[in-house]
Amino acid sequence: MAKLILHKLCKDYGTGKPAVNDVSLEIREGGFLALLGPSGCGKTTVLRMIAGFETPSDGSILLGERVLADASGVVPPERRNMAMVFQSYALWPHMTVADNVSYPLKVRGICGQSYRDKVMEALKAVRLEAYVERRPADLSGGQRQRVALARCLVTAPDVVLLDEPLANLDRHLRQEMEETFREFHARSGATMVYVTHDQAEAMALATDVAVMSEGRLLQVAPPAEIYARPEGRLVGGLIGQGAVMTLPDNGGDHRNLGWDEILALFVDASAGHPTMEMLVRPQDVVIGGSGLPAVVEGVLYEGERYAVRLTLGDGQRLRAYSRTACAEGERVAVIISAGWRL
Amino acid sequence: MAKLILHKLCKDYGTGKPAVNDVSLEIREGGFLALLGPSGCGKTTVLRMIAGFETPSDGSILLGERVLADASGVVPPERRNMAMVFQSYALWPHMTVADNVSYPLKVRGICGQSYRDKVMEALKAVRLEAYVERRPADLSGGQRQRVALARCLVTAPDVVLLDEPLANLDRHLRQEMEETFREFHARSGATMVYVTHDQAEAMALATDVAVMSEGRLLQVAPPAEIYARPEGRLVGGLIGQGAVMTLPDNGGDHRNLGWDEILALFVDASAGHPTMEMLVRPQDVVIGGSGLPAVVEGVLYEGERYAVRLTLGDGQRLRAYSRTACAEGERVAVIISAGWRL
Amino acid sequence: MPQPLAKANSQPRWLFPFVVSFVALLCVLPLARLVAAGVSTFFSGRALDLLLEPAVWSAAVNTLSTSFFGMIAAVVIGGLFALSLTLADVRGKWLMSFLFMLPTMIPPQVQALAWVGMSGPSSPLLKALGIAPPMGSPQPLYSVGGIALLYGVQHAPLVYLSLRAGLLALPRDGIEAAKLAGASPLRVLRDIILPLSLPGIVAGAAIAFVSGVGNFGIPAILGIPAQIYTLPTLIYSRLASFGGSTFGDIAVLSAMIGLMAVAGLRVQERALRGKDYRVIGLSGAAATFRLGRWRPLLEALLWILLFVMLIAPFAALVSASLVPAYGIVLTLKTASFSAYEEILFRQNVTQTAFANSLFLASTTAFGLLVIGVLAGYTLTRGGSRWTGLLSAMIEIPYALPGIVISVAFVLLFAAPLPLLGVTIYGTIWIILAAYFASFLAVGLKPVVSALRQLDPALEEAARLSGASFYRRLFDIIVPLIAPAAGASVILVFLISCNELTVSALLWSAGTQTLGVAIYNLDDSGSYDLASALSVLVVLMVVVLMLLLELVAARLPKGVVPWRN
Amino acid sequence: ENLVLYTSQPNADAQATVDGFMAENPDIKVEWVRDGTPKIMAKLMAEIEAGNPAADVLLIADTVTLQRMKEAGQLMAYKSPEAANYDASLYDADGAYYATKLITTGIMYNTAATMKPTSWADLTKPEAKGLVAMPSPLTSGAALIHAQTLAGVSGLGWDYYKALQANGAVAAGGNGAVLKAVASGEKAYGVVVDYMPIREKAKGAPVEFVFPTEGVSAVTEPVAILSTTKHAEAAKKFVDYVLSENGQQGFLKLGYIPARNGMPVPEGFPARDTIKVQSLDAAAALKSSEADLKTFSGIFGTN
Ligand SMILES: Nc1ncnc2c1ncn2[C@@H]1O[C@H](COP(=O)(O)OP(=O)(O)OP(=O)(O)O)[C@@H](O)[C@H]1O
Ligand SMILES: Nc1ncnc2c1ncn2[C@@H]1O[C@H](COP(=O)(O)OP(=O)(O)OP(=O)(O)O)[C@@H](O)[C@H]1O
Ligand SMILES: [Mg+2]
Ligand SMILES: [Mg+2]
Repeated sequence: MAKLILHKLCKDYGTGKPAVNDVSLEIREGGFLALLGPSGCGKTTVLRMIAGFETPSDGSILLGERVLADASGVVPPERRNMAMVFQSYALWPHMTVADNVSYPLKVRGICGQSYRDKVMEALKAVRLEAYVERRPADLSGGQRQRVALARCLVTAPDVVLLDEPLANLDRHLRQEMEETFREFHARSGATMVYVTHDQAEAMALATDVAVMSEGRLLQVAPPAEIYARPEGRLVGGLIGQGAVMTLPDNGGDHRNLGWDEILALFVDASAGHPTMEMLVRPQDVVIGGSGLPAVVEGVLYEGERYAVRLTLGDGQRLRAYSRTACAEGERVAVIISAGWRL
Repeated sequence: MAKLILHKLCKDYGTGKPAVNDVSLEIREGGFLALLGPSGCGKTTVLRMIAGFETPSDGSILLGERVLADASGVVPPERRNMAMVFQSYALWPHMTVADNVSYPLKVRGICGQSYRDKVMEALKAVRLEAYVERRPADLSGGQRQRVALARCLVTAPDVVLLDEPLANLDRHLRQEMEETFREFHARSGATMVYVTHDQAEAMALATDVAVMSEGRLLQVAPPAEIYARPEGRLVGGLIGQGAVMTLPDNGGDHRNLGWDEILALFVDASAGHPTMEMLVRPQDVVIGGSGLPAVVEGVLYEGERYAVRLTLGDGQRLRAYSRTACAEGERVAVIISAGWRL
Repeated sequence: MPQPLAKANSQPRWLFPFVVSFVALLCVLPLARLVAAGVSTFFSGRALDLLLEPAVWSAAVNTLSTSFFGMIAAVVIGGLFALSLTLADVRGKWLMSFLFMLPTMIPPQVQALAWVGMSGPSSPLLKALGIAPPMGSPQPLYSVGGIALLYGVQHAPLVYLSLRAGLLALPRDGIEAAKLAGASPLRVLRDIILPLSLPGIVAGAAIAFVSGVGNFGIPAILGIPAQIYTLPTLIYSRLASFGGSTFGDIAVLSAMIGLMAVAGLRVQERALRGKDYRVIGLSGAAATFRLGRWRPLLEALLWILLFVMLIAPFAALVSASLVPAYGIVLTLKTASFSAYEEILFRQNVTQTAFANSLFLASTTAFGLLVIGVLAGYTLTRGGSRWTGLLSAMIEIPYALPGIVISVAFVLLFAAPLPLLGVTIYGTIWIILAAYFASFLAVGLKPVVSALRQLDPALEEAARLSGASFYRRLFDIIVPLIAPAAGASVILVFLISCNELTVSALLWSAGTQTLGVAIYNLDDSGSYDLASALSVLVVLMVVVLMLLLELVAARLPKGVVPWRN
Repeated sequence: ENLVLYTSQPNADAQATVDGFMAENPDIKVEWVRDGTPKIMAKLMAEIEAGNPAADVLLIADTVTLQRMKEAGQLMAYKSPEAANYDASLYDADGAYYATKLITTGIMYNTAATMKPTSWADLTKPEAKGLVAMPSPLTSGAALIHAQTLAGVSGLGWDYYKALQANGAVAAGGNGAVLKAVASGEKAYGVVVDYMPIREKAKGAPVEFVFPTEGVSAVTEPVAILSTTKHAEAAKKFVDYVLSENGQQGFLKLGYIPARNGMPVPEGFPARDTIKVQSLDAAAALKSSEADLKTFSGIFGTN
């Protein structure tokens, strides 16, 4: 196991806009990187380059000292000892579930008891022991995804690439699977790269979170840090459910703003100051009390609580949580107890 | 538009266990039903029977007065005026994005300006205006899913079937798409059936939530009701992130339990009473104060807060939220401020 | 309110009966008529006599063994080309796949003669190298192995076309997943690519096998000198001494061939049964393998094969057309274009034959595409118990030697049609009908295997869009199986373009086909004219293929087999 | 009025015959179909079986085949006035068929061959070992008649065929195949019908043809009228024409030996009286043909 290094990686499919643009990233030995970003931002393309399915248009990929891909050539995927869960699962329709899962072992020439044990273990981990003899076409969507998962985890790869591996699973299975990943990671020490749309999942699993947008890497940091200190509007908007507000710049140099400061900025708003952007997370917005006047735009029932969309007097939008239902169009007062200057 | 009625619907693929077993359900005219349930519980199969791809082994399906399927025959899908987002998207690889999306219109003989408008509108709604000329193979996973969505929403179907339509989209797009669904639903008055693993999504969108497990329908109710008054262990475990605890039955007849009552039950625990099950949601578990002693089993960073897994003295498990980090193995005291007798 | 259908079947109610009646009319009825004609033989005990003749059994064994080994050879050669040209990064794909289509166009007997000429005492090549065996030394091709080898050469393009369509439908991510699992390219080939394209391979192998069973030209030239008779040559020799029991004999021998074809079909079904080839999700983007230092080697191998299969026999053909008589050595002095002059400007049969064959071949090719798609759809989607029987009925006519089919058609159609009172005998329509019957199996096979690989959800999505059966067919299914449909059209076109034995008995004045014209010229000793006409036919096909190339950009992807 | 002729003459010959006839009978139009004997017989038999034969007149193969058809009642008896000019052995006494020409089977050799054969017996010499090709009676009607004829010649007989087999001769395909094998030098000697090598030689091919001293067999390409004809008068005219001096002259021009008495031979042939033709009794040959085929197959191991 060694560091996985992406150096100035680019990929252009020839569509005019590069799919991946100048991405440089180091994933430490045995690290667990979550790759976040909006749909179409190039996450899958990055994984495919790491796996060796696409040749980078520029830049290089290294695993420790070993050059996997650069201008002079590429190591073919079969010699990279990696495993991947494809976004499209990529199951082999002519093989049974058991054959699909055991194939990487067979290729490595593993057989006998340890082979059977490993396969059963992997199938148990994804709760598919009862489906060994089925063909992928006769499985439900989530079951297919689990087969892909089992196939990925059955060997001991150096690098594991997971492309939205839990998208089709229910919450319970998801939690179990997250647990499985964590165990697998701890046990095997493999470097994991995990693409997901689910920010909570990323936070829960990863040692580092990377955020991409339109082919570029915006920020890489540990989960708590990226949550607490997002860089720029895009990352701020993506991590957590925060709203980004534009306020006059008070020129202060600390970035964590309290209610008093925020209130002061609102009062200032009319002046011709230069502006700045501030990220406000919904849990920092308290409805009630004597705050800023706002109108309820929409209310979403989330079970545990209501997610409320608010519009302030100056037309800016906010999101807040409330344990009680509000009516649409209701006028309320809000206190913004914390904000983060982007 | 009319009521969609499933009557004692069964489907057996001949695998020994029926995939759908005796499901009876009425979806009111213009209703929005969310279908929840663990992976492999038969959700897709129900949709496929509604669409007409599978013949029920037993039971019938009615749209208003019209029998869509029963023992005597089946109306073929092409005459049902329904639309569906397939879990596997089922895009036509030989057509461009625009062709894929416009196909249902073409089949209906719609052309001219209104045709072009509708296609562009649908593509705009899923943010794919820039990709009209691409082929599905050259799109990212989420983009493909959005094409499937646009194709589904481009016509005015009587019934819209959505099979995990947002599984591959990021949170922002997801919210936008939810908004689109809501608008579409309000505008067209179509009956929508929405399969999802994401309980929050279901709660946010649906007028009714149905929970399935192992082919059977467990409960159908409006979101708030199903959240507040889940029936049985399975529904309780599925909706919200609650933990299910086993406690002695105090024989009381109200189901909402407060801290005092719960505490009393814990004190009682040793007696040979018959037992009952109680659902405890994490937001009702408060760490700190002078409650029951518990040990922190695991802590997950979720950004906004930490999700904490706790074990009580008697080995039962609980989940709680905490805004501050706890250490694994830490001993804490918890108060269970509310519980729901299942 | 629309009437509920009996089943949630995706096919319209008329489809199965339509296909069944088509097959019954064109495939079953003529053969039934033949059996009826021979029925007295059956009861007179002659059938038993025939079955007790060792000659019949040795012919049956020869037929089976030559066809079987021929099939293996065809699968090896065709498979090699299909895999190299669709999956590997060899250079000159366009030219190679273009040329690879052509051996089918060289009539089997010409192909056989060319090979005999190439390898025997008279071989110009061997003579030039000074290693020609002395006059009269045994010819190695006059053997079961030789016949099988030529079957392989002749039928390799059929396997190629059919397999190629299967390879184009492979899911790219499935191959990638296997590579990432650590499988070397060869393992990927063995474990993923070949099993997934099995329907295509099996279809190609079946066509090759059945073509071998029914082939007359090659065993006639390579087999008879070595006393190796196959059932078709045996049937032919029975026809030479036509007697009262001949119909009975043909019927019995045909039944044996029919049984072989059905047995072959069984094997084919067995090979495919219980497996799933439906590609889930997106397919189509073919993966390529980088060959690295193996590339020049493979390319050399492919070119050598092409040389031996196409260029050498074609050169033999050209040289035969340039010398005035057989056995004269071609030199600048002896060469003359008089044969071409004669063929092009003096023989008016040439024009007629070109017109007829083009009409017959294109009508058959496109007609069978329509019928093949419809029949393929019923066979793959309809869960009817009769589909097995139906496929057998489709298979048998192709396996029978053309002459048997044509005898059957004469028997059935020589008299005016009942009710209508007109006769199609003696017109071009009877040839067309016979072509439809014989080549349905060829047109159908690639289409069926492509339908097997199709993700059913793609059609379901179209149904839910409201598309009727016809719309789905046109908009979704046919474009999706375009490579197979293209293969089917091209296969049928090529085969019917130089077809001989079916039309041999069915033609009459004005309805000669190219095959008949070539055969008659050859048979009456005008080898130079026959060769010249064959050369012209090959050139015509090349021109047609080039024309196709011009419109290729507007056809669905993958239809034209030499474009990648 | 359209007369339909089924013939196994080569294309050009068939056309010439028909043209000649139509020149004399402008009111009769003749459509003709030509094919190898086995195929044209198969076609005809199938038509007869279907009850609607298209042909009126046959100009086909050999007397044995027509004898068989006569016995099956498929031929019309017609006594042509021209018969007087023919050897009685060349036509059927009942008038069912008439020989039109003599196509003899002799020996051809490649000019590169070491031995110049003059008799059938030469082919069994060691010089010819493995170098002889002949048509198979299983494929060619002429070859069967040839075998039956030689089998009846004293001094040759079936023993001759055994000797041929022992000398490595192969019985392969039809006459065309033999011609190709010898002309291309694959074999040195061939048993073959006369006109093919003689024509090829004229075109410059390296082959020679000899009429062996023991005599040659001949097929006679007889003409006959089908009993089902609807154009009996025209058909009779056709028969008369083919047998007439003019018609026979036409065959002569095409390079065949006319069957009519007192006609010359084509260029490249020795004088008619130097060619010894061994005759064959059609009725007897027909009866024994199955047995003869078996005998032949037995010798050459085609079983
Ligand atoms: N084969 C291709 N040819 C051309 N463009 C492509 C191809 N594959 C992907 N793209 C484009 O490249 C961009 C990045 O694609 P990629 O699949 O990496 O996105 P992603 O981040 O994985 O998105 P998602 O979350 O939707 O799966 C997209 O805009 C997509 O349209
Ligand atoms: N074609 C089939 N043949 C046999 N069994 C099938 C077939 N399709 C689905 N099943 C089985 O039926 C059950 C229900 O499948 P279904 O696809 O309806 O599940 P689902 O609720 O949609 O699950 P998911 O959330 O994973 O998509 C599963 O156990 C599955 O294995
Ligand atoms: Mg992706
Ligand atoms: Mg599903």
